[in-house]
Amino acid sequence: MELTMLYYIIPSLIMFCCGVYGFITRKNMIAILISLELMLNAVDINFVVFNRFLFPGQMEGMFFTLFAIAIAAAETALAIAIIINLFRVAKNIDVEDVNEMKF
Amino acid sequence: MDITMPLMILAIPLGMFLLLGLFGNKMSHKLAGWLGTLGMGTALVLAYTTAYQYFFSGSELFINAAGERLQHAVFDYTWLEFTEKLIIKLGFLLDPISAMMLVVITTISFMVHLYSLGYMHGEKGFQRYYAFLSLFSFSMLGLVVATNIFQMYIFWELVGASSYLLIGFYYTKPSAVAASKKAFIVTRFADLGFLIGILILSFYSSTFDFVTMTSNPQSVFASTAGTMFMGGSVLTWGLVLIFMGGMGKSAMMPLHIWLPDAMEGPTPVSALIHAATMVVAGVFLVARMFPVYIVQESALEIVTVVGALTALYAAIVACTQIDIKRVLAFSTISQIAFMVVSLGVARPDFHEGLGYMASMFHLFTHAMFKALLFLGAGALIHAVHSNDYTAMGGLRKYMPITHISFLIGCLAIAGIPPFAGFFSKDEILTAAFNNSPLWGIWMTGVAGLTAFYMFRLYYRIFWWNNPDYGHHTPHDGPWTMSLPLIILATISCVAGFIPFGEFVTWNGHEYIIHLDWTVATTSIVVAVCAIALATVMYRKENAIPTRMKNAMKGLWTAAYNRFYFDELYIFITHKIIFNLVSRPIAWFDRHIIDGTMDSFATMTNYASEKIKGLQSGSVQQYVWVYLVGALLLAGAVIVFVI
Amino acid sequence: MELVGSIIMLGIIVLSIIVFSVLTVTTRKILRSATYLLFTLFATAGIYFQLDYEFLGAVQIAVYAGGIVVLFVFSILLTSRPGDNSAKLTSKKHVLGLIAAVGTLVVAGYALFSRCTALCTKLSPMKDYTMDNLGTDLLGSGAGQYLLPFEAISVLLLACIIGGIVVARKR
Amino acid sequence: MLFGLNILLYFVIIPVLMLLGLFLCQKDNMKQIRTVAVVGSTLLVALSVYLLVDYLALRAAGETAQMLYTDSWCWFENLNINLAVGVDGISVAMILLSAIIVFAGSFASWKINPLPKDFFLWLILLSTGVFGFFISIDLFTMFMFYEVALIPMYLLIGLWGTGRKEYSAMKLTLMLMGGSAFLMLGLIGIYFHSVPEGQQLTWNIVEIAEKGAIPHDWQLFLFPMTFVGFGVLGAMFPFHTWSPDGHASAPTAVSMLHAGVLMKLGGYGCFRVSMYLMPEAANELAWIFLILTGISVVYGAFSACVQTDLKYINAYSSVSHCGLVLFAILMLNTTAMTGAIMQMLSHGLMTALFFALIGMIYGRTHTRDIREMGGLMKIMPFLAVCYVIAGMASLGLPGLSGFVAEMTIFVGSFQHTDMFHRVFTIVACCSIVITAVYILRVVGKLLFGPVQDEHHLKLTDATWWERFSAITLIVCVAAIGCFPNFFSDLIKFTFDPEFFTVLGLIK
Repeated sequence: MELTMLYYIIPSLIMFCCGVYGFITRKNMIAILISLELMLNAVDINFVVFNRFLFPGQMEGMFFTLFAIAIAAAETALAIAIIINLFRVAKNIDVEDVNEMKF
Repeated sequence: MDITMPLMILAIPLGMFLLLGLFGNKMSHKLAGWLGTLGMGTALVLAYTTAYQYFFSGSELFINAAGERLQHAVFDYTWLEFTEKLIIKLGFLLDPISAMMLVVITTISFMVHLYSLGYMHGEKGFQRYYAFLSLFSFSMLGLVVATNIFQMYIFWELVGASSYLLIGFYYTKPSAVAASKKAFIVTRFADLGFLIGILILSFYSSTFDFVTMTSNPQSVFASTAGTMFMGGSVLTWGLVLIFMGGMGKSAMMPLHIWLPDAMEGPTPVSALIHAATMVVAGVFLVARMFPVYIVQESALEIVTVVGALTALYAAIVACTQIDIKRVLAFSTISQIAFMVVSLGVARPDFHEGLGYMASMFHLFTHAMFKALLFLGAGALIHAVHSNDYTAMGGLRKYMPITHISFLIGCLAIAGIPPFAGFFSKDEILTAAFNNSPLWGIWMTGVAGLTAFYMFRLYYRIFWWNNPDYGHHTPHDGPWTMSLPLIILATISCVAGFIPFGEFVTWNGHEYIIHLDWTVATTSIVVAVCAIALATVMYRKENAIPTRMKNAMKGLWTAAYNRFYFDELYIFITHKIIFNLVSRPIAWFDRHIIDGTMDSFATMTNYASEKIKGLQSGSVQQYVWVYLVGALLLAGAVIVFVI
Repeated sequence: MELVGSIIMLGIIVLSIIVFSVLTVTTRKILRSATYLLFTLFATAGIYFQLDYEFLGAVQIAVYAGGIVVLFVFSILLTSRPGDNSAKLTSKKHVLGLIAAVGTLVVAGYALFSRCTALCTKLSPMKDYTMDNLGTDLLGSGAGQYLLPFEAISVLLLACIIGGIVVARKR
Repeated sequence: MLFGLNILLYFVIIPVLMLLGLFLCQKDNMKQIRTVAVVGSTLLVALSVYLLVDYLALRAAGETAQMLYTDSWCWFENLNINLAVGVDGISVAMILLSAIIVFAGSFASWKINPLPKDFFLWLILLSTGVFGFFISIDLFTMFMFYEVALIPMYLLIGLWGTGRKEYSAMKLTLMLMGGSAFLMLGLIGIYFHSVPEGQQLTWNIVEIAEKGAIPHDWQLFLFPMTFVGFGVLGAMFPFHTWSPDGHASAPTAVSMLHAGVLMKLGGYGCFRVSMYLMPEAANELAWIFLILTGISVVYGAFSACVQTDLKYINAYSSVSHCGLVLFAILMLNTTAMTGAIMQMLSHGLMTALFFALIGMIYGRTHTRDIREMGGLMKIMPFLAVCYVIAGMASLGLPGLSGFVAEMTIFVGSFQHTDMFHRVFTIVACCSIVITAVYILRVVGKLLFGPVQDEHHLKLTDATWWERFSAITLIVCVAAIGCFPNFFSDLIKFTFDPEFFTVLGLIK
């Protein structure tokens, strides 16, 4: 048995699908954010895997992932700040209940 | 010829209308009345002078070497230019019939002006009344001197409008308002025919001008040949439609229904407009176009049939009415129908178109004696304060002047020599017999009926019984009312001796009237019999009329209800036009057309309401939609592209 | 047998990624969800290590597992009471989510298996890449070097810090 | 030239100055507001009379160019959009009409309430658009002014109206905007085909007509677009339903201006843009619109017969009369088209008079339902007499304007060689009877007969400004009716087949 790219791509795909599922179904904003992290992570894996298998001599994929992680961190921090602020105002962080700004 | 005088004939009444209409309410009644009468008097003098000049000056403008009377346009201003050929001009055409009409109109109008001073004394809106009278006189004079058919149409409409205003003079009375509305709309409907007729004729002849049209109709209307429309030649259609205009104004069946109701107006107005002048406009119109009509004899036959039916119908109805003005109104319809028949039976190959001359002659005499009768009726109504003869009786003692003049009027209309009506009616009957014995006998019968219903009226008013008049003993009116009666009575006595044929014939050639004694004797015998019958039935109060009525109940009821023409019209207008056309259209407009427009708005609203849901603000929904969209796209790319 | 070792290693990693990912999105307790996420992230780091990106793996553990998840946990603790279960999913939402997820799986999987020829690429040796190279690449401005993004990220992080404070501060 | 500036520009400058003057007025100072309105509108009337005289003098001096006082200033070079002005007899007549109605309208809204200042501001803005439209010969500028004239209507009806005013304002604006959409499309289409391949595109009407370069296929598309676009404003069936609701809700002066002038924009646009620029399509497609407008004429009249609201009656009568305008334009001959323009003048004045009177009556009785009124002749004789005169003008009494206009149309239309057209003319003629029915019905119920409501006995007759407004209009109506040839000649010049190529197409 050889370790081909397939074995890396499949879990990444499943992880992404889980992220999608979670993002769409969850109500809690933090849970949504978590699902988002899953998706991001799946994409990161893909970058790395493609870089490693197809272009072993270069480092673009790795760097991209590096930056993606940094940005993800920033984004999460900001999102959580917003969520907490929202919680203070609305005492609730369910997306469906927070629709004051709708329309 | 100098244009000042003809111009003034038109300008004075118009000026009076403007003066009295704009500043009338600042004047006293007396001033306004006399101003109007004086104006009309001046116009009368001018018109007489003009007519005199036309007939007797012998100027080559008016009569050529062969003794033919000519048509002469004294002036003809361009008023509105449609195309190079189709031009409406306002002019003044002098020819035998217009000169004759000038005399008739100014005479009657002056009499009515004078009479109204007494009759309308103290009425509210006296100035307005005189203003309208002046407007009417102006329009009527303009109508008869029209040089072209469109000028005639213009004044035709104006007389219609002034008639509307005068019928509705007592505007607070709903019946008067309704009558005026009816008169206007019915004649408007007829005018529609007139207008279409004008359009058709002018389309083929490229002219409005009477002289051009009538001088050589064969070639002017040559282009109509062969053009058929629904089984009739175009020229027939045009002429019949023009005659339809005449039917409206002259109250021919079935467009007569407005005239009896028009009696709601003041009585002098009825005398002027609805007996002597405006209602003969239709006859005048056909006479004006007569040279064109004889090109197309089928049109003339239609004219005859309409006239004959109307004459009989109106005479029968007149026998049953109890409102004296209505009786006179139906008598007017019947007499005008005589003139129409006379025109219809006139053929150029018989005695220089005798029927034409007879028609005009009858128009002239009828105007005089019918105005006399109406003014007499006015005096009676003024005295008794009622329109119904049931409220009258035995009045000969109280109102001698009215009595005598009314009697003269009745004799004249019944056709007893030597009164005016005899001569003109006799010519008509001669012409009718010449055309076809059917029309001759028919019209003689109608003449007999005329004598009967007129004397029925006469006896019921002046004999019959002596009701109690209480404190208000009826008496003759003031001199302003009596004088016109006397004058008109005199004219009615002598007018028959005017050698009318020397003045008026269809082609301008002189024609010496000679009585056809067979016809004359017949008609005199018939008239005398009818008068005798009326004398038996109505001279003293008795039960014969009631028995007669019961004997012919069906006929009597139908005639009393004017053979249900009004009901028919009400049915057509209210039930059909209003309920079956207008209301559905209005409904259609509100609900279908407008509904469609509104539904666009509603649909837009609905759609945006729906689309609004998509913009829910729910990120999850966005993601889902985005993702599904992206997947579909990706799937499509994978399957179809890669 | 190094190969067998890496296969086993990979098997464990793949399995845990799948299991924990699924658990992350299906558990009804939010705190557990965060914990499962942590495991998923660790497994991901494992992949990085296995593919010889040690630095990336370290960053993954430090930033994600160490930073972000802690942030999650704190915020969860701040916003929910212990014992709170998220409400049961409505079936409609459930179905929608499943459609999207399975759809993605099918489309991507189909694309992968039917069209992607590179799937069977084997792991080839990587050229030696030391921390030295990495530092140079990160701070150099030549071709294949990332000074500009690096600076941009720094500014972004700064902005985030300030933004986070501004948004979350008590008024 | 007048004071060194093209005379036509003053028709835009004066309203703009009026707007400035109104801005400076105090909010509720009626005196100042009236002064500005009256002085401005008087100036406009004087200027338009001067223009008429000057125009006639130029023509008498042998000026044969189609448009006089032409001038052009480019204001958007990329698309070659100019403020191009120029007038012919028709525009002069229309400008005169607008000036008179604005004048009468200012008097009719003497006591407008509330917010008099804002009312006049919007009203004057509207008239700016109207004047601008009539002096422009650049399609784009024309369209711009057209929109300027339409939009204030929304506020004027929505704020100062009566009854279901918001609904009506919305409906009117939306329907007219819908028309504008078609129109815009048509105008842009014309622009892109205005000249033969390779030349500089132009919006200038005269140039486009001279070049005659719009391809036949495009004409077939663009003609209906522009005709319907303008036709909506001209109340063409079935796009007329804004008119009853809009008029019924609008305040007096706005009804006057709208029926009197704005609806004329539609008719004017129809022949100035659609017929004039696309003669071939006009010739080919005329029959479709002829049917529609023929329906308008009869249909409007029948609808008016059963209405009970005075303004509805008048609005439907406007549908009928304006239908006649478009009907005549489509007849494609000089006489009928002259008649159409005369009808526009006549209908403008007459309807303005009607709406002014209805406004005055409504201001007293507070009802417009004819069933609730009666015998007004006794109570307010002046208004009643004016109403009768307006009615007579409407049903075509000779001596008033309606008659000459209608007769010119009928005679002109009947000269068409095609049987179809002549039969349709006869159908349209029927409207004169129906018009008489509904006019006399109203006159009989409203003015004559016994007084219906005792409270009405206390009402007063017209005030001096109301009399002034009504008399102005009546004098104009009578002037056209008595001296039609003057106006006919003024108009006819434009319909010379040399300029108006569509007329040359009919054999």
